[in-house]
Amino acid sequence: MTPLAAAPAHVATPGGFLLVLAVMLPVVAVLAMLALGPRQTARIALTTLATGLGVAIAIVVELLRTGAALTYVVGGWQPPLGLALRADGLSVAMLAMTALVVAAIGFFAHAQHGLEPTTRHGRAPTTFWILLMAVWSALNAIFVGEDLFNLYVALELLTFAAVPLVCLDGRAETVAAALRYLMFALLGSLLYLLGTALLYGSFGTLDIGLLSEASAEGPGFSVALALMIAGLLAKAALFPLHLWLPPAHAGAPAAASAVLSALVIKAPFFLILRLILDVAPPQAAAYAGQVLAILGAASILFCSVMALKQARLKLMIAYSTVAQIGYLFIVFPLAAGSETLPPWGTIAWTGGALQLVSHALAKAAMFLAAGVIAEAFGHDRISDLGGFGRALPISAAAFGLAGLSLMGIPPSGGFVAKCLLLTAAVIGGHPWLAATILAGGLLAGGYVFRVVDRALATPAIPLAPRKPIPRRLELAALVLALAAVLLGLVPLQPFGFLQLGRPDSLTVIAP
Amino acid sequence: MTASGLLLAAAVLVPLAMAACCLSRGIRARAPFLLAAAPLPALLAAFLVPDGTFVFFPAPFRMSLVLDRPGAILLGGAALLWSAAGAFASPYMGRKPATVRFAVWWLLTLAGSLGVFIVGDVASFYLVYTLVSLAAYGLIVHEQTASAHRAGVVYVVLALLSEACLLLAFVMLAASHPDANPLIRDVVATLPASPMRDSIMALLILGFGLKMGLVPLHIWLPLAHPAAPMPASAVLSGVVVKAGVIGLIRFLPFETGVPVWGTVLIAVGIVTAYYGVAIGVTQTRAKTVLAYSTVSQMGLLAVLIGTGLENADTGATTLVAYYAVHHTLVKGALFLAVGILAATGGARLRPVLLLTAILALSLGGMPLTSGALAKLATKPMLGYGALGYAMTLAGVGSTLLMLHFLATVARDARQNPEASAPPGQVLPWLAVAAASLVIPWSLYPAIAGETVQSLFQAEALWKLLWPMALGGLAMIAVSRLPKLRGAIPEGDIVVLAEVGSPALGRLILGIQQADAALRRWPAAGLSLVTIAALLAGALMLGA
Amino acid sequence: MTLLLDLALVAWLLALALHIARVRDDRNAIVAFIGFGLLLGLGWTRLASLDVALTEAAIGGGVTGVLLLRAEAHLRPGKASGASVSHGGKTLAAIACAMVAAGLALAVLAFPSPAPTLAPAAATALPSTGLGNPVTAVLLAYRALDTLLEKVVLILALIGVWSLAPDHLWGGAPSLRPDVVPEPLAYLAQTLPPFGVLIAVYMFWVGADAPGGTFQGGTVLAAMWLLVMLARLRPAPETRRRSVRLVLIGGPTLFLAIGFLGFAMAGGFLAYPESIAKPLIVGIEAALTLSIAATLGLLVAGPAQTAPGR
Amino acid sequence: MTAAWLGPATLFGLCGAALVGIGLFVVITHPGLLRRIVGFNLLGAGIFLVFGAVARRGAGAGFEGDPVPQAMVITGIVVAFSATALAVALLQRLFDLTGRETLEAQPEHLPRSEP
Repeated sequence: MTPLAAAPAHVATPGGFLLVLAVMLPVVAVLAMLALGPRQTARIALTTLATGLGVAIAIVVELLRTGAALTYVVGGWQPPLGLALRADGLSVAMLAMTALVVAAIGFFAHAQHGLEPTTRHGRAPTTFWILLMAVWSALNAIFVGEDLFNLYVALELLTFAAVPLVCLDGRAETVAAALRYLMFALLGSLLYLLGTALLYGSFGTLDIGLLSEASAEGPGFSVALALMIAGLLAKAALFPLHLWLPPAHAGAPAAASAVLSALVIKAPFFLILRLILDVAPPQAAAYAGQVLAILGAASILFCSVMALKQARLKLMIAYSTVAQIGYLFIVFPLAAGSETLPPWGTIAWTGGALQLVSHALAKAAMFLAAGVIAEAFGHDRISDLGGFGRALPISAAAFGLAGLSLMGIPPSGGFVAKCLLLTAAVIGGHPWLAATILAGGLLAGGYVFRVVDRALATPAIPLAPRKPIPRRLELAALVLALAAVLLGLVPLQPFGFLQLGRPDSLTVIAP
Repeated sequence: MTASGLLLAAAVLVPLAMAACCLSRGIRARAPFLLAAAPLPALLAAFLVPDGTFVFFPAPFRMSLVLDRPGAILLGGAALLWSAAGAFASPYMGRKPATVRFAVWWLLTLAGSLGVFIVGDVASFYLVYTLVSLAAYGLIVHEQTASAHRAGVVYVVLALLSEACLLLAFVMLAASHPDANPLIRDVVATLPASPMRDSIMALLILGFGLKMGLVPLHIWLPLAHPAAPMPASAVLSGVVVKAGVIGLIRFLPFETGVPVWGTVLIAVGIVTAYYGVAIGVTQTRAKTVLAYSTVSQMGLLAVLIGTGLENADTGATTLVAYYAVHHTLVKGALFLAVGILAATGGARLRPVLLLTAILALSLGGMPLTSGALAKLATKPMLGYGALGYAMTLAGVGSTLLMLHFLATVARDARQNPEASAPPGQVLPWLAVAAASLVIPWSLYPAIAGETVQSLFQAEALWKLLWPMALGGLAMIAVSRLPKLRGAIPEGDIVVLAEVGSPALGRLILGIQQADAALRRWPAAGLSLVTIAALLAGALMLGA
Repeated sequence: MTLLLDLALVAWLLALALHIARVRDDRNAIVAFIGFGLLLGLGWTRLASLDVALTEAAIGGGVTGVLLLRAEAHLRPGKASGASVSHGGKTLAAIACAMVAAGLALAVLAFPSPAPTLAPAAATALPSTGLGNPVTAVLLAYRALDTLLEKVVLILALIGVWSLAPDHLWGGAPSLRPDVVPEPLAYLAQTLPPFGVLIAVYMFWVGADAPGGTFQGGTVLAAMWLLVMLARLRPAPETRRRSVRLVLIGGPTLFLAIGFLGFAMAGGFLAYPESIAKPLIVGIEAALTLSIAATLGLLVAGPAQTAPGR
Repeated sequence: MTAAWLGPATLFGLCGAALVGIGLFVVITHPGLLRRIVGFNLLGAGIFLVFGAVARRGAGAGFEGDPVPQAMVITGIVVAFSATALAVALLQRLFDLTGRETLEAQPEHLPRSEP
């Protein structure tokens, strides 16, 4: 391969600098928070949330305006020597989703910190804001990164920001959960790094665009991809690699749980998607997709049953996350595409993306609602929550609406997603996947209704909050849940936005 | 958009808007009074909007509304019962804080249950069908008793199962269609030629049959209907089960017919009709008896639908709707009657009992009642062969079951103190009872194609009377068997299902143990390496 | 001859790794690991990579070693009571790990020849950075975004470590508490730092053109600081102090600021105008060296253990 | 041929592969968390050696190695150190709170006691 090929792999687009802003803005916030100290932290965070949301909107507008992917070549150094950032329709959807969810969670966290005026500039709130910003930066970097090593650094940044979130309250079991999370994520990162070493050794580049054009041969390539995907699976907590997720996501403070469950685990999935779709040769991708789909289906069934049996609300939601992640992995065989239809033209592609986004919204809403419940009653044992619907009607409604999306009940984004996936399974002749999707929906119905049933109950002694819960604390969850429901208005067909910036011919991925 | 279109849309949107208004504190206090008014747009639409009206709401709603003959008949009856039951509910439920919640669930269920009669596209049908299914849960568990709780759980499990079957069926139906959300009539036209025809038919019958309560999927019905407050029981048993009926009417290809599946429906229907009676006579609670009667009546409807499907008879749908609206009004009135009888005693008891008896025997086909009209109207369709006799025999069963019901309510009311139900409850009841007579009579000529005079002929009367007499004899025989009473628990074979729960518990325990084992660090580490190896193998295979 | 030397080195490395895997005592394993790190540094020189060799020796062996030894001393009172993996499980794991190693070896042997490389591209672009050391050029110019994000990673790790302090101690000072300061340590701490600082400055300064650079220099500085703190010559600073925080973020902030200036001056983020590329990069390196030293030192020092003064 | 085949690049690459195997084994099977952290470092060292082999093979243009993977290793070492520091801090905190230095046999499934 000639370095600095005549035709550059990436051509910067005018709006590309927005991607730099999306990645770097939260970093600026982190540095400013450290420089200005705890008293200014919340203010900096809120400003950044607003600005970042603006950047995300600008990126969406720019993508829609140009109809092509946004690209930026950092420092003007063309890959393979340098780094490029690129955002196509899917990436932009992820960026926008992240900005929305982070903003809602920030709003919630600000309201919650306000409840304890004595500690609002203390350790946990200050650290939370810094970590939230870092998570955001890392997520954006992952969604726009084009270089696999750059993505490794971003993944590590994500891990290092996510792990301390788990043990913000400092209880022993959350420290244990954080440690377990860190160690398993580290194992995953190292496998991923090993894969990049092999890829670089084989191709002399880690740029995804250049790799997809390279002739993929030799055992090194397969071993490298397998290691990277396996490493990412460990971070995505797909069954049976979910050992760390339930204690970590259930133990973290509500706002942190929402970030972790809604956003953080989506990043490794997104990278797996890119590896399978953009790097692996189609036939190999098809076989690997089968393996991933089997794990995904197992995840759906197994962890839904586990969710059904959890005594604690947050553990139930955490297990539900593992189950819902499974849906993302059964997309691979469904969105395999064909000679005439690229994967991103299939309904399963839209379905998968929609599942990702609506799960993020719904799960964040659920964890925030659970946070309000824990804040109000001091515990989250489902059996002792009888009648919480009367005490916290908004949170109960948010939980129920988010539940609709998880169960795949109309009108909701989750329904459209599951309907599209089911259609793809029926058309593509995957009866077992169709059955799994339906069974998963049933089991989700079971665990959501367990909670809804408690919400509607009228115990002899009415449940009373131990402290007043301000309305604004409950609002974030409701807004997210409503957003998940509104996603149900997306038409039941391949969604053009998600195909923007993708090659529309098959020349790139044809064998 | 035309005025008819707006009215049709209002039928669904007004109740939904009212439910949303209950978020406001001021309106919330008046919520119970909304209940009677909420179905009025639908009632108007049923009478005023001409048959065949079609409205389409463009994206992002993509909802189309259709009013056809069967839909209009069912919509009118349902709206009437909802309105009356709503009027009945506001004094019945009183001014408790829980009443507001009840009102919200009521309005949501109402919107869904009326919606299923008028939506025209697949996705919207699924939407409103789900709405009625899930919102009804709130009505069932409203009283928060242990039995309501159990009923709610069984109901939700089966409702979700029904949803799952239907979703798959709809997806299969729409899969071959270019538009992702086609009109129901378009996809149904392609159904007979679909390569997945048999799977789709099986799923449709399973899904809608569950909602109708066809044996053996009826188990939720005798648990759920009696558990709800009285007016809710009336609409659950009277209207909500009809969501299954309209589903079958809409989604089965009556134009071309599918004889095999027609036969299946007939067989299931007959079994259900007899089974409901057989279990019903062993029950001791009036509401449960009525619920089993609903099961039995839904069996009869299934037979009618099956016959239409077998003979590719498009006219069957109107007859089915006619029979169904009779059942809607009568069953609704009967449930309300149970509520009224419970509050009535002394001298007032006799007239109330008398009207209740007339309503009850109407289900058995007493001459001059709506039941008689329904039976006579559907008779030609069934023919005079074995099927006709089987249906007549089912009528005997209905009479038996209704006599048992009358005996039960009479016994229960005997001890009541001297009192009368408040007029706020009696008037709605009387209205439904009157409607149950008037509406079938006024529709009869158009539906059956016969004059009303033909009903008074001796032959017609005899056709109705001898099964009733037989039913009476059967009642005498049954009442000699005291052991029968209470012999079978409510929900009959759900008990069998619950016997299987230890095995299920063991399975779940196994899953929990497996989870604990897999989540140990060394096991997870090994899994990770194994998955990496598997992936490498898969990738090499394809490279 | 060199092959024999390499073989011996590799054999020694593997023997040490196996020793670490099998030995019962944690302290023994950590001491072996420190030796392993130094040997590995030697190995890196055999791979003709002095930059990495210095980094590995300083961070991989040195600072990591100190960190682990301190942790071992802290944890010694409660010895492992965890359930050991069964014999069968160990065998299974051994087979799986051997499989991974074998697959990896296969992949290493199957690397294409001639090897793909970016060395020519790096060489071609080197003049426009004004630097002589290509590794520094990669780190601070070609792939500067990696380095910038990695600096954030370091800071985040420190935030994570600090967040583990109990609420009332947060913002206070960490303590590196050997109960008795050994005589030689105190002596070293008094005499070594001036030389260490000199070496660090030299390393950072030559880093632009010869092996060495910010990491190596920063690590040496950090080591000197740790020595001083360990010998109790100077206490560890309170983590809430603004000066500490400013030093921590100084490097990354300058890096980021010059990166953003690139928009105005060089037509893009993290681009340097060719004429002043070298001074800019050396300036960033200087600030980064200090920040890295502070971060590494505080990472080893751990979370606050005394309450912040009022 | 053999000399080229067994040059330092390949030799240390294979050494890296073996170190990855050993490190992985320690990480998966050792119950002690501190040792597990050491195992991670062994695993990382192995990976970096593979990078080093790649870099050495890529010698050219007057450089004795490809500077890009060398720079990646330097970045990687710093990240690995950060990870070690965070893990050690978590471990010490866990030990301070519970007196344990293992994660197994934790009653996570049981409802937690209320503060």
